[in-house]
Amino acid sequence: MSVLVDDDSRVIVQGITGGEGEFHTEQMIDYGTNVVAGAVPGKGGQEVAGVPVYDTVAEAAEAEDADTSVVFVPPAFAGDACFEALDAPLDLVVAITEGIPTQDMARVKRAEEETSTYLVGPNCPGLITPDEAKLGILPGNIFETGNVGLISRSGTLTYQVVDSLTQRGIGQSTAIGIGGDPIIGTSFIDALGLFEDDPDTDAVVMCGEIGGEDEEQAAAFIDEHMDTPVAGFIAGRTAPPGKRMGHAGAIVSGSGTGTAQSKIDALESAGVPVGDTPEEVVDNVEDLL
Amino acid sequence: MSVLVDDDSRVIVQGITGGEGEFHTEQMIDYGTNVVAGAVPGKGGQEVAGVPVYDTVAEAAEAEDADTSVVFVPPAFAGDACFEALDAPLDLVVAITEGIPTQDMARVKRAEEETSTYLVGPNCPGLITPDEAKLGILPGNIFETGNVGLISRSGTLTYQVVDSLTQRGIGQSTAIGIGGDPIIGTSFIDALGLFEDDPDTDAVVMCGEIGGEDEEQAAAFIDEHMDTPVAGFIAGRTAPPGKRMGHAGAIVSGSGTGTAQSKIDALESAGVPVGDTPEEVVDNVEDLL
Amino acid sequence: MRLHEYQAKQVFADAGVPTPASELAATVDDAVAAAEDIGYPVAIKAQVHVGGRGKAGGIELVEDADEAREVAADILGMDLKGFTVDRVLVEEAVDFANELYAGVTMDRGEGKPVAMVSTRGGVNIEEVAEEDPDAIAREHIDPAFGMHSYQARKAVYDAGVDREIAGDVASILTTLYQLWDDRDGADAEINPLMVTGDDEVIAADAVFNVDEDALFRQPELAEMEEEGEFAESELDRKADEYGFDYVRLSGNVGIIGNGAGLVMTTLDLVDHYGGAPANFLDVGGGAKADRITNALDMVFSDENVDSVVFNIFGGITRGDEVAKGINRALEQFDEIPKPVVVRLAGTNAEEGMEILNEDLVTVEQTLESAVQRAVEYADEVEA
Amino acid sequence: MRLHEYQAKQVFADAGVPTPASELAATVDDAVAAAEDIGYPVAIKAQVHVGGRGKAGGIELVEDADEAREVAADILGMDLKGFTVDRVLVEEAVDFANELYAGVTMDRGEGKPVAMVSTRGGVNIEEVAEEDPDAIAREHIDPAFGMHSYQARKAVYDAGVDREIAGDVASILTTLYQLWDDRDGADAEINPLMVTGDDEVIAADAVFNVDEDALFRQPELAEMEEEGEFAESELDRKADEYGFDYVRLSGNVGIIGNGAGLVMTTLDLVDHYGGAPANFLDVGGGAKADRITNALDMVFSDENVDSVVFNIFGGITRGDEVAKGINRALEQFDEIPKPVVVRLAGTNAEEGMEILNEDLVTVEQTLESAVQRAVEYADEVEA
Repeated sequence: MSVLVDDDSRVIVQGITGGEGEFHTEQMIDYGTNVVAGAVPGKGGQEVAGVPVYDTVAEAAEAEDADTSVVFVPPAFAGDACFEALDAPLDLVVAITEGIPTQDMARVKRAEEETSTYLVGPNCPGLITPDEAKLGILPGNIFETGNVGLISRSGTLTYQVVDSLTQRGIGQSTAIGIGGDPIIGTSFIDALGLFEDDPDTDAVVMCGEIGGEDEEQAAAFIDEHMDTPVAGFIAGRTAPPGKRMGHAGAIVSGSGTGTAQSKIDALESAGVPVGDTPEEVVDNVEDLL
Repeated sequence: MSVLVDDDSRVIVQGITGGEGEFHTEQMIDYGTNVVAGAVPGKGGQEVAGVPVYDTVAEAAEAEDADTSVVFVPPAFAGDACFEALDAPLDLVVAITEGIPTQDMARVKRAEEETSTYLVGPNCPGLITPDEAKLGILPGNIFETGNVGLISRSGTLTYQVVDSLTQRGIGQSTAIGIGGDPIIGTSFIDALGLFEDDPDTDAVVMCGEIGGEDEEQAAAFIDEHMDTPVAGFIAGRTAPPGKRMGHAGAIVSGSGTGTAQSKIDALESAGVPVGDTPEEVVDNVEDLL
Repeated sequence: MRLHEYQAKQVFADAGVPTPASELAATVDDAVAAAEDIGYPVAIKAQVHVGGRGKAGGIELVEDADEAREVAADILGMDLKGFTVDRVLVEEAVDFANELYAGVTMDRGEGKPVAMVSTRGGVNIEEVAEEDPDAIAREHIDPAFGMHSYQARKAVYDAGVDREIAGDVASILTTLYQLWDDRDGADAEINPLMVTGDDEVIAADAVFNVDEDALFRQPELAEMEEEGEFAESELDRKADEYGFDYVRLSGNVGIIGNGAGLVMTTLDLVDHYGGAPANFLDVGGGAKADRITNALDMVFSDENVDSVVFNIFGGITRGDEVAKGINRALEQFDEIPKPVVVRLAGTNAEEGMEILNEDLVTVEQTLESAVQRAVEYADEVEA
Repeated sequence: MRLHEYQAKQVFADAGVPTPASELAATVDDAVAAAEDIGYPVAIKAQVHVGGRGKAGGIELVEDADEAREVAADILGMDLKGFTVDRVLVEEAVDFANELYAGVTMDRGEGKPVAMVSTRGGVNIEEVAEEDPDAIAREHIDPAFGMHSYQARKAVYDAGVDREIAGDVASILTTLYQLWDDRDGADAEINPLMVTGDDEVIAADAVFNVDEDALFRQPELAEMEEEGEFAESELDRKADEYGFDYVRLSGNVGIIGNGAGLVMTTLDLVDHYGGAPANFLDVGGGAKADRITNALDMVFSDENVDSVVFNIFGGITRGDEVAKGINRALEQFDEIPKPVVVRLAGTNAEEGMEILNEDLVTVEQTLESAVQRAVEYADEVEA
């Protein structure tokens, strides 16, 4: 089993006619993802990567009975694309786009909270259930089916950890890149809850980073609500305050909130072993299984 | 018993320092209403009609343990006053003000729908549970305790009908003026549902008027959900299309929706006798009891 | 409050909606000069609030100065369904291949704005709505968020607008919603939204009704309202001046009351008892004697009125004040112009009835009897 | 992106926030002329992004032209916590009775804007927040509706602002929120918001950070950013030019990688293995050879760097492209400026490792070994 996405997911790609959209649509289809439609205003009637394109998400969802979308729309229009997907409505919306204005996302998030749709991202690599389907830009070849769930704010760090897991023979149930922006849809807590309820996930790896208090809240959630064991990693121990470390969300505030130490302390208090290196994380997973 | 308001209601008057606000506060207190505070920005610390005034509704609600407010704020600021009352939060907000811009009310209504607060009005005379409490500007002396609920879009028409009821010895459980604007908080359906659940209301009078489709929807609701009998009245049979008949909401559209005949037909199909004159309405109530 | 076409076009153009070149004219000479400015052919369009102006002869196309002079002379001063034409709009004639419809209004049932697009423009859209509701694409707008860009596109694609112009129409709909929102619109409509042979999209007509309750924060529109009063009737102007909710009808029983529902009920009762209401006049809540005097002046000014019924149920309005106002208004006449029947109830009704001068008015105890008496008086006058 | 004080003040003043009269000056003569224009006393304020400018000598009050000349000469060219002062703001001195704080920011935990008011202005508000959180009144704003007027008033009354000025402060907070919303603010702050003896309220300082991701729709602010680059370091300017996410640190191991989390992890590992990271440099996703060359140029430009570790995990980024870029960058040198350790994984990593010229770089198979090797190299240089 898995969470959020599997081979039944029927996927729309928003922005399928763009370079990124087209390339990753091909990649997703190659991986086995059931991409059923594209949605791009003004491009209805075209075909990309063998997939029919519609002018609106609602039309695509209706015509192709879709339940999921992946957003590859440029940042200026991506907020609107998220609203369109939420209103369609779909069950899952994965926003890959990096660089969406924060105020746009605050509004999208506000709207999402009134729906039952899961929004993953933005500024994320997407999510994958190995051997079933991938949504987004993750390199499928490093993943392997298994019983470890993975949640991460960072793309390449996810790949690093997954690669080590796979090389040591530990497969993954689903890996979710929740995104590196200050305001994101699905939080650590949401994703942890999904894995806790998934009978085929026996352990979870969460890769956090500096900025915000999501990891601290996740630690409290783990402490109170989770039986499934969790291994942690926090990037940005050496980040100075006040500087945005690549991700819009990765910033230690001037007043010292959002530090790596605060997150590590919170996780360790919740019984979550936090590795100093990615390899240590994998060691910890081995211990937990 | 009664609905929405009784002698336990603890009432804030928003706009208590204005002429209308002060006059009707005195009237409400005379009637026995438990007015515990006023709220007017910049007037905190004053006293009006023996009631302490606070700068904000939140402060008033907190200090005086209030659950209800009556809004006498001028139209330009009344939308904001409603938001303030909704956010406090209170259980019941009664907006008396006439002339609030429709777009303001659409936003207030949108916010109200996410809360459990009842908003009554705007552009309404308020509501009254005879011998317990009145909220608004209704003349208390014409009401008498009894078992008939009353719901009306119009103030003076309410008085007309109530006066006839009382003169014929038929008292009222609660009378609710839901207001004459195109967008109002509590609808006929909401109020009918409350009376249906009130064991001490044995019949309901609903006074509708031209404009919109609230009465038609109410008819469907009565047909499907109500055991308590309902007597109806519809004002505006002689109104020409396209003209606003006093109330912002009382207008038959150019395409002929919102006519009195459509409403009368809908109510009669739902088994609701519709009187041709106010006296006939009272005759019908007598028959129903 | 409905703007004139020329005013609505200005509001739309200011917001960025493409409109044809046009000039307003009040005289034949000005109309011809405007036509020369713009270049022929031009349309000459009567500026009155009347549906179906075209069919009624209020819009004509002219090809040269002679025709312009002739047509302008015809239309200026013309009576269009009861309205005299005082102004014409002289406008560049648009050569169109197609006519669309775009509109924004408040859907009161949903409590939400709704944006609409149809390819069935250029005809009465309310008829289209009735005959073939699916021919109009509708997008409800969340009043908390406003219109999302995708909603404008969705409405346009759902309506089946041609792909070539879909983007332009979506952008006009977005602008229309935005100005409706910014300017406190009740209805904003472009019908027809013309599509030219080379795929230009242009607003050939413009309707904008502003929410009267929001005029206080729309100073420019309030000014337009004032400027547009040239087209109002004498009675409407008087009602504006006095600040009454007043609607003139075709009957002969004048009606004055307090509160919209009660006044409507009074109208209905006049009809019920075989009479015909001459007007709706609501004096509002808490009216003092002066206001009552004005109300009587208002109703007496309508030459159709043969009798008057006064129906007041006092909540905040006090019966004694009403009675004083009635006495004062009537005492100035040597002879009462029309018989007046008065019914007072509620606050201070008894005091009021004592004050009323029964030489001047007929006092009735119930609403029903008052209406019946007024209908009888009117019948006597007509007989 | 943080505006300079003089830029933020302009943005605030344009929105209607009262600010003191002021002029920007880049030379001593201009500063004196500005002071004469404004009238003494004036404050002369260094325009650099440094907290605690006042204490560090970057803000001085002057009473006459001689003092102005002396102080301007002192401050212009001064080094303030590592930044050279190139511009000063000459500003009317405000005689205040009280100092407040007003601010708007995004509360990322709540996903909502928050408006704040405090009577503890004029000091580091973050310290106030920590010591006495109740001294700051906070109103969370619903991003769907924006700030309601009552919320501004509530924040002001909750903060305990004096009744006399509460209305003015609420109105400034409303304006501040509105401009934060309109101009895509990350943070907007007035600290201190000065209250004069006769109850005037005036923004004596102004902070405005704009959301960098929204600069595309804030052309005026984008221009201000460009104009404000005089205060940037050479390395930051280069990073802007190349379009890298770059943060300079104080260590000597240069770091290049792809993806924020992985680059941060590489920094952390350098520290973990006893080294000190010199920088954060993220080449982003899908970097081609040219971009890799630029990244190496960037890191070599930092004189503190003693060794470089290159850590790429290819998803969209291809190992062969990275390898080509590294070879190209290094082949131009007669002697490699600093030792470079490369670790490639993921897409086309094997092809990349074959391409890499091992005469120029050290290739490592794992992240850990690559970092360890780079730390060793750096230690050797320092030794």
